[in-house]
Amino acid sequence: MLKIDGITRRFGDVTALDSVSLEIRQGEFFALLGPSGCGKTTLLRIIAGFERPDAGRVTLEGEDLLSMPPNRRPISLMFQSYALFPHMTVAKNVAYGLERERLPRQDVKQRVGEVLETVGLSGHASRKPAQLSGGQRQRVALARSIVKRPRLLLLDEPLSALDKKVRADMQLELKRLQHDVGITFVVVTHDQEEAMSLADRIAVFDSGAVRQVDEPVALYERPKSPFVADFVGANNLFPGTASGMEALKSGDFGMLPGTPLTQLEAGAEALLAVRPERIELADDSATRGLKGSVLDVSFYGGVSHISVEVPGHGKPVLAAVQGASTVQPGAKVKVRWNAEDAVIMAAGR
Amino acid sequence: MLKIDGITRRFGDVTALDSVSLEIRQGEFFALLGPSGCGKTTLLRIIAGFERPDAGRVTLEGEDLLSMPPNRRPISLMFQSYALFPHMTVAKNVAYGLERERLPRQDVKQRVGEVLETVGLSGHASRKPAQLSGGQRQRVALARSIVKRPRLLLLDEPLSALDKKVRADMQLELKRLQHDVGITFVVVTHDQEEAMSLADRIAVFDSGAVRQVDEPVALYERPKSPFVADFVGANNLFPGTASGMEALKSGDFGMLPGTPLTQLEAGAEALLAVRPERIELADDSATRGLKGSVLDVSFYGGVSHISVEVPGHGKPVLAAVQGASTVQPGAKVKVRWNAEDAVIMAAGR
Amino acid sequence: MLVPLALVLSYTVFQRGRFGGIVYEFTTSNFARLFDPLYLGVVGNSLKIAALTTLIALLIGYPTAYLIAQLPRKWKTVALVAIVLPFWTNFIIRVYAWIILLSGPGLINSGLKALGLGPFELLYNEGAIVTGLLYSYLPLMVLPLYATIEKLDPQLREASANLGASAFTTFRKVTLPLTVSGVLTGCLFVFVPSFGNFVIPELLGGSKSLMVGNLIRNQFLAARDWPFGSTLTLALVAVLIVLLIAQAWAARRA
Amino acid sequence: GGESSSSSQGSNAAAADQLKPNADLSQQTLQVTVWDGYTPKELPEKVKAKLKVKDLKIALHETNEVAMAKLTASGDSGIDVAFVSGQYAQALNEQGLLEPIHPELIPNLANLYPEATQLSYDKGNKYSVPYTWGTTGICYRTDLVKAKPTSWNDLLKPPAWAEKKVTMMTTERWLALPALKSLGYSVNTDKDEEIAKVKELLVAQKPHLLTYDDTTFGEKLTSGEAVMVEAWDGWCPTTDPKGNIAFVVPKEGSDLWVDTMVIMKSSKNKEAAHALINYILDPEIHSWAAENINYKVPNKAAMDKVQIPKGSLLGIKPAELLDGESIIDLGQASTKYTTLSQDIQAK
Amino acid sequence: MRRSKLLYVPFWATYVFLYLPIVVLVVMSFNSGDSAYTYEGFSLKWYGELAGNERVRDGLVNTLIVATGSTVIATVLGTLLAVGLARHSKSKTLDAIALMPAVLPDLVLGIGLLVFYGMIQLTLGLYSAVLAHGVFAMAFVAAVVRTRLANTDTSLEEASRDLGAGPVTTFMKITLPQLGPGIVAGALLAFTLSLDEFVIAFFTIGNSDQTLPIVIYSMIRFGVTPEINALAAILLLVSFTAVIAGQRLTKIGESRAQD
Ligand SMILES: Nc1ncnc2c1ncn2[C@@H]1O[C@H](COP(=O)(O)OP(=O)(O)OP(=O)(O)O)[C@@H](O)[C@H]1O
Ligand SMILES: Nc1ncnc2c1ncn2[C@@H]1O[C@H](COP(=O)(O)OP(=O)(O)OP(=O)(O)O)[C@@H](O)[C@H]1O
Ligand SMILES: NCCCCNCCCN
Ligand SMILES: [Mg+2]
Ligand SMILES: [Mg+2]
Repeated sequence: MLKIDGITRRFGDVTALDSVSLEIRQGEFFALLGPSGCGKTTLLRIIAGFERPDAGRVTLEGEDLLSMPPNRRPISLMFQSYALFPHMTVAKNVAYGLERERLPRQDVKQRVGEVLETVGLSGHASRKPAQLSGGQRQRVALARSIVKRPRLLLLDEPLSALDKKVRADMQLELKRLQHDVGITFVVVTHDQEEAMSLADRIAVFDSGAVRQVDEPVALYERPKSPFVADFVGANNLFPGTASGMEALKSGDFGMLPGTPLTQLEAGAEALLAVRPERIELADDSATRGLKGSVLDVSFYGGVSHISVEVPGHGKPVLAAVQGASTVQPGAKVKVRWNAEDAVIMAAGR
Repeated sequence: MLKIDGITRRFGDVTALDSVSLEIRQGEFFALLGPSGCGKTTLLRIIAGFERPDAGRVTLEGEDLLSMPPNRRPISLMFQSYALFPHMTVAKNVAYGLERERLPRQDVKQRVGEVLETVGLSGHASRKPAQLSGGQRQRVALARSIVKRPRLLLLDEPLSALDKKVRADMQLELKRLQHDVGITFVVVTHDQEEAMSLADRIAVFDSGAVRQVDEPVALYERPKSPFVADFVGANNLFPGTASGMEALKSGDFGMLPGTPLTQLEAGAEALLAVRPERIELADDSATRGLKGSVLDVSFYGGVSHISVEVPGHGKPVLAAVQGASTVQPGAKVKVRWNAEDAVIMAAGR
Repeated sequence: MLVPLALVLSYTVFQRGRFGGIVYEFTTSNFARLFDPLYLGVVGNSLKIAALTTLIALLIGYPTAYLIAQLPRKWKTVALVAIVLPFWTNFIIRVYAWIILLSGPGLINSGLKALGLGPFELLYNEGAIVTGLLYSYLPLMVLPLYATIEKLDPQLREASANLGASAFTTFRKVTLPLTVSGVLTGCLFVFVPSFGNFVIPELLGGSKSLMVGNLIRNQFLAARDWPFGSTLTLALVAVLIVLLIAQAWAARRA
Repeated sequence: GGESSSSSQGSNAAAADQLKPNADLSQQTLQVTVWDGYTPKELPEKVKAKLKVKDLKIALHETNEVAMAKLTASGDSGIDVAFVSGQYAQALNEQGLLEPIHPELIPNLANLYPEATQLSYDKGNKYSVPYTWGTTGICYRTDLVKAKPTSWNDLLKPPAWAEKKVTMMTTERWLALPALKSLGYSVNTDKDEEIAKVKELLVAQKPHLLTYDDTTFGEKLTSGEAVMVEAWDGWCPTTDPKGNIAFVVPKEGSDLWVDTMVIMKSSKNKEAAHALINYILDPEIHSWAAENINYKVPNKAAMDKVQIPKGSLLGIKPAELLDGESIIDLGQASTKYTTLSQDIQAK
Repeated sequence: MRRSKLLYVPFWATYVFLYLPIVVLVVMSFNSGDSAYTYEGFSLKWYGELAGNERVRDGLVNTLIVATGSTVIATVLGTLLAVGLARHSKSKTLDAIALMPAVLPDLVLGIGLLVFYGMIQLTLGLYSAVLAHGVFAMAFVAAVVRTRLANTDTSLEEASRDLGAGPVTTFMKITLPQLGPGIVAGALLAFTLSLDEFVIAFFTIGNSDQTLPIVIYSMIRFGVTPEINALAAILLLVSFTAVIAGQRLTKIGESRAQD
């Protein structure tokens, strides 16, 4: 339904967006993922009409969006900085958009009540934004943009200030809106888990350009480029050259098992990526695997990350195991993985 | 070093802090964790001197803090909303605190350069805050407060707007500061993983009161109350009564295996909590376990969450498995766990 | 609005009729007269008096506006209205009140006499002019200052204090730069009418010193030389426009 | 815009409208501008009752200068009759803004002293009719002066006991008057050297003055702030109950000032305007001015009716007044006086 | 945040400075003597005289009409001008021109307007003075509002547009309330300036209409009398009452709005 075509936007000598093209489907939950400063907010602002691109087109169901004033676009944007109206109460803030549609008062009141209930702020309806905590403000901003049920909802980091519980509730709520009301979502998030679990498709951005657009599992398991492999989830990367077989030829470690994603000519520069949770820590005495010693064990609640120093490899190799780990720093181990658990891709971004 | 004693703060009819007492040790990395609106920011603001408590005392190494003007306190606060000076460049913002110490210009310049390097904004030194993205602003705010190397650093959601990569870098940097410079940290975060992996100790807040202060693993594995069990990490909770043995007596399911954390009188109302990663999905034909059917499988990158509807239990039971799961929604399964993987605690908050 | 102005300013190139009025014959002599040392001296004197008035107004107006902006909402309005309330009586009456206060046998001297001091010559000098101007235009300083200070995010001041800045440094480095547009507007509002005032120099200064306003008034009314009066006006406006542009420029930078 | 002043003296009479002696005044509305308190409060009612004009509205001006600005700024100021001083009437006439007086419509002109028809700014009352007249002198506190002033020099070079207790007027022609007279010059001089001499005197005087004051000098005398001031006769409070204030016309001589009534050429109610002036010259009405504003009126019939209170200056005879030199407008040269006044103030 | 005690010195100095002459005026209005300078004893006679003064009454009414009318004009146009300049123009010259009436000597503006009105054959009346004051006060309002606008957050306006509000609604509902204190300050300024303005009013008002300042100017020919002081005292009383009533009303309005 939303077609973004060759959008470019420069700020002085910074190119915030560099000929970005995307197509977002009706009813889809679409996530934008990318490092801080890569142009995500800028793209949303262009779609919403607050920034003019230097080049490119944006159409919504065939209609040219760029020539439409912001208030005519059937789009809601939730601002990364909330942009709550400081002189209005929470209820007034949320009602604002509905009042513009000249809905009967009773309806407005009811819908505002419902949405405040949803975001857990019923008790705060008559407060001013200055009297709210950070997370409460964010929820007001969220409520304000979802209450309108627009055809397209753009959310800029909608849940970044929320704790896991509230966040999970909100995520469910967003999913419900997508399902029941059929809203199309474009969500900016830096939280990969969130993107993974919510989105139908994810676009990974870097320095103003789209690197890959894919479904979550595909993105995670078959990153098309080292950047995506590295950015989406943790990954252990090994450089080398393609061997023409199910392995990478590494200068330091010989042949490393892995599955090429595309046809790679033998000898071409390539990269092998293996996820921490695919790595097995074997006993020092095991026959296969790269020798190393445990550097650090950190507990992340539910999962522990173990970093293993492997001589010859610049960065420590990261392994993830469920629960609290029993390995001790200093322990000698071997790290290994199966060919089907690692991917080999061409080098370059 | 920092002693908070019976601090209470009310805003009209809201009690933001209700007689909070905490002791934070020299060089410690201390995290405040709690739902949105529970009073975290308010506590930091009291420590920094921007809010007066209605009751209570705060001392820093025995010295009464409350009677000291904010600019005399050896404390840096990073504001949740950044509070960057809009009329100053990034470099000026960061230099501000150092200039107040009348450091030689050359030193100021050097330290500003270093810290901007650290937060990855060397290229943005001469921009104004309005020309930065959300995450970039947050990093400026972070840089501004760490560059001073105060004895006590208060950070209010310092990394909430950052992507995983930058966030990991920043986390490392904070750890390094704590180690090398010996700064004491009090960090507010809603990110439990962050709290878990960074903090020496965590205080869990709820509605203005401290629920538990503990080390990460203890907090995760031995929550003292249902609130903490539920709030910190995902958990599956089963209500029932204590049995006086290594099990909970549940009305619907009979005896459920688990380890009581404290001495519980048989028959007292109690709760059993078991982590998703401790749950095993067994075949429908298994002898032990609760019968259920798979409701939903979501992939979070690295780990999959499987929710299982168990008739008789209100909420679906959540199980976590590493990697993409092969179970299909609709499948009949049994969920089970070992007694040592579940904890039993007294009911109530 | 521009038409009346243009109308008057167009007189600058014409001549005074023998008995007043205007003769529509082109001349540049009016501009030549501008550079008479007499007029330059008057301009210098006016600049001095107006600048001094503006400076004092800023020095006491800023803290006042600052504190008003911090008051609870209820008191804010009261304090603000209290600033302008005296001005809802009458300008000339208030000026006369100062005569009562300052004159030889006036209240201040009587008070000082009781203390065994004085009498001092408080009236009919430049000090009295500055006092009168200050009194007349202080609200014009306070109101725009209030409007900008009120908008300042208190967290910025908190951040500054947290970074170790004293109240004064916070003011100098954060509050002031962020309210510079208000400062400039306030200064303009005080400076301009002070610069062009003619009533106060007459009443409180005893007509003993001349300001640009008196000059213009004299040309328009006494000499009935509208062309030269217009020329003086043009010069005045030119000076002020330069200030205005400087103000707009500084405000944009801030 | 302003009116061209190319017209020369006397050309106005020829251009005069033909006025109808029997015009229906009830169709005419009069707008008068006058100093505050210069005409009786109830004048509008009286005029309406007596002359049957539709309406009479009074506007007030503060000074001659301000009245001039309003009268000359646009073609039609909406004013029918204006009260201004003699030299301003002259200037208005020179600019072609005044209607010639039609004597046949003002039979009461006969009430004027003969002297009042020979005033130098308008001999024969061609375009103005005098309303009040008087002179300028030194007004002083009999109890506070060490010696009675007799000469302008007492004011110009104040003795030590009068240091900073002397005021002068600045309305520019009166600023120069004492110096001009003390130097023996004409009050209407336009000679640069004479004006330069005057300037010297006044600059030397400035440091010894309390202040310049055109309006409240009387009050300064009563309060004792000043002991000696330059004053118009009517504004010198010689009738003050304490009886310690006196007025003197210095021996070097002084001026004769006249406040007049003029009819604007732009008036659409000229018949009514004439009728109004005629009515004001009625002794009943005109004597009000002498009794209430302490200025003599040039109307013999009126002055004869007036009870002159003790200490009042109303007793000065027209002949004495005519010793004074009548101030006239000097055309281009009158700006010299503005410049003079500015020069002195700027010092 | 704590405020330095030192700040209170200039704060109170300002109010003392502003009210000292006012106190003098009020005290002197009860003078039984004729002099405005020397207090001779208590009397209300000047208030009695004032009560019978028709011109003062008419003048007061005219002044209020002119001040109210011109404040409305100045506030509306000045605010629009400020917003227009801030949002749609980068020209400093335009900025400067908009402020021109504030920098022109009142005399020049008065005469200029008079000449202009004469040119377009406008008969003078109350409305011509309202217009004249409106023009001149507009510049002040514009400047004050502009000042406040200088660093407002445009994302609020964007949010409003995004929620479906057109430019006009956004202006009314978001921009205006944000500018609130600036507009109030500007309107106060406009009202105050108009109440007190003499020269422009003199030249642009109809011949027989007078505002209070014009009346007072002609009354004080011989200096201030206690009658004038009494007038000032009454004006003050009226102002105080109006302000307090206004406060009450807004408070009632607010508590209503809260329901
Ligand atoms: N100025 C104020 N006036 C009234 N209530 C306030 C004010 N400031 C905070 N509160 C309330 O106090 C409670 C605690 O606020 P606080 O900002 O400390 O929360 P928090 O724990 O930082 O939340 P978050 O994670 O959402 O930022 C909240 O319910 C908030 O609404
Ligand atoms: N007004 C501006 N002037 C100059 N540069 C700007 C401006 N707005 C954004 N930028 C720059 O453009 C780039 C993209 O900014 P954008 O806000 O779109 O990033 P983002 O992807 O939303 O980042 P974040 O996750 O940190 O919010 C950044 O480098 C930023 O510094
Ligand atoms: N208010 C009456 C003023 C009269 C002025 N007459 C002065 C005489 C000199 N023109
Ligand atoms: Mg962003
Ligand atoms: Mg907070």
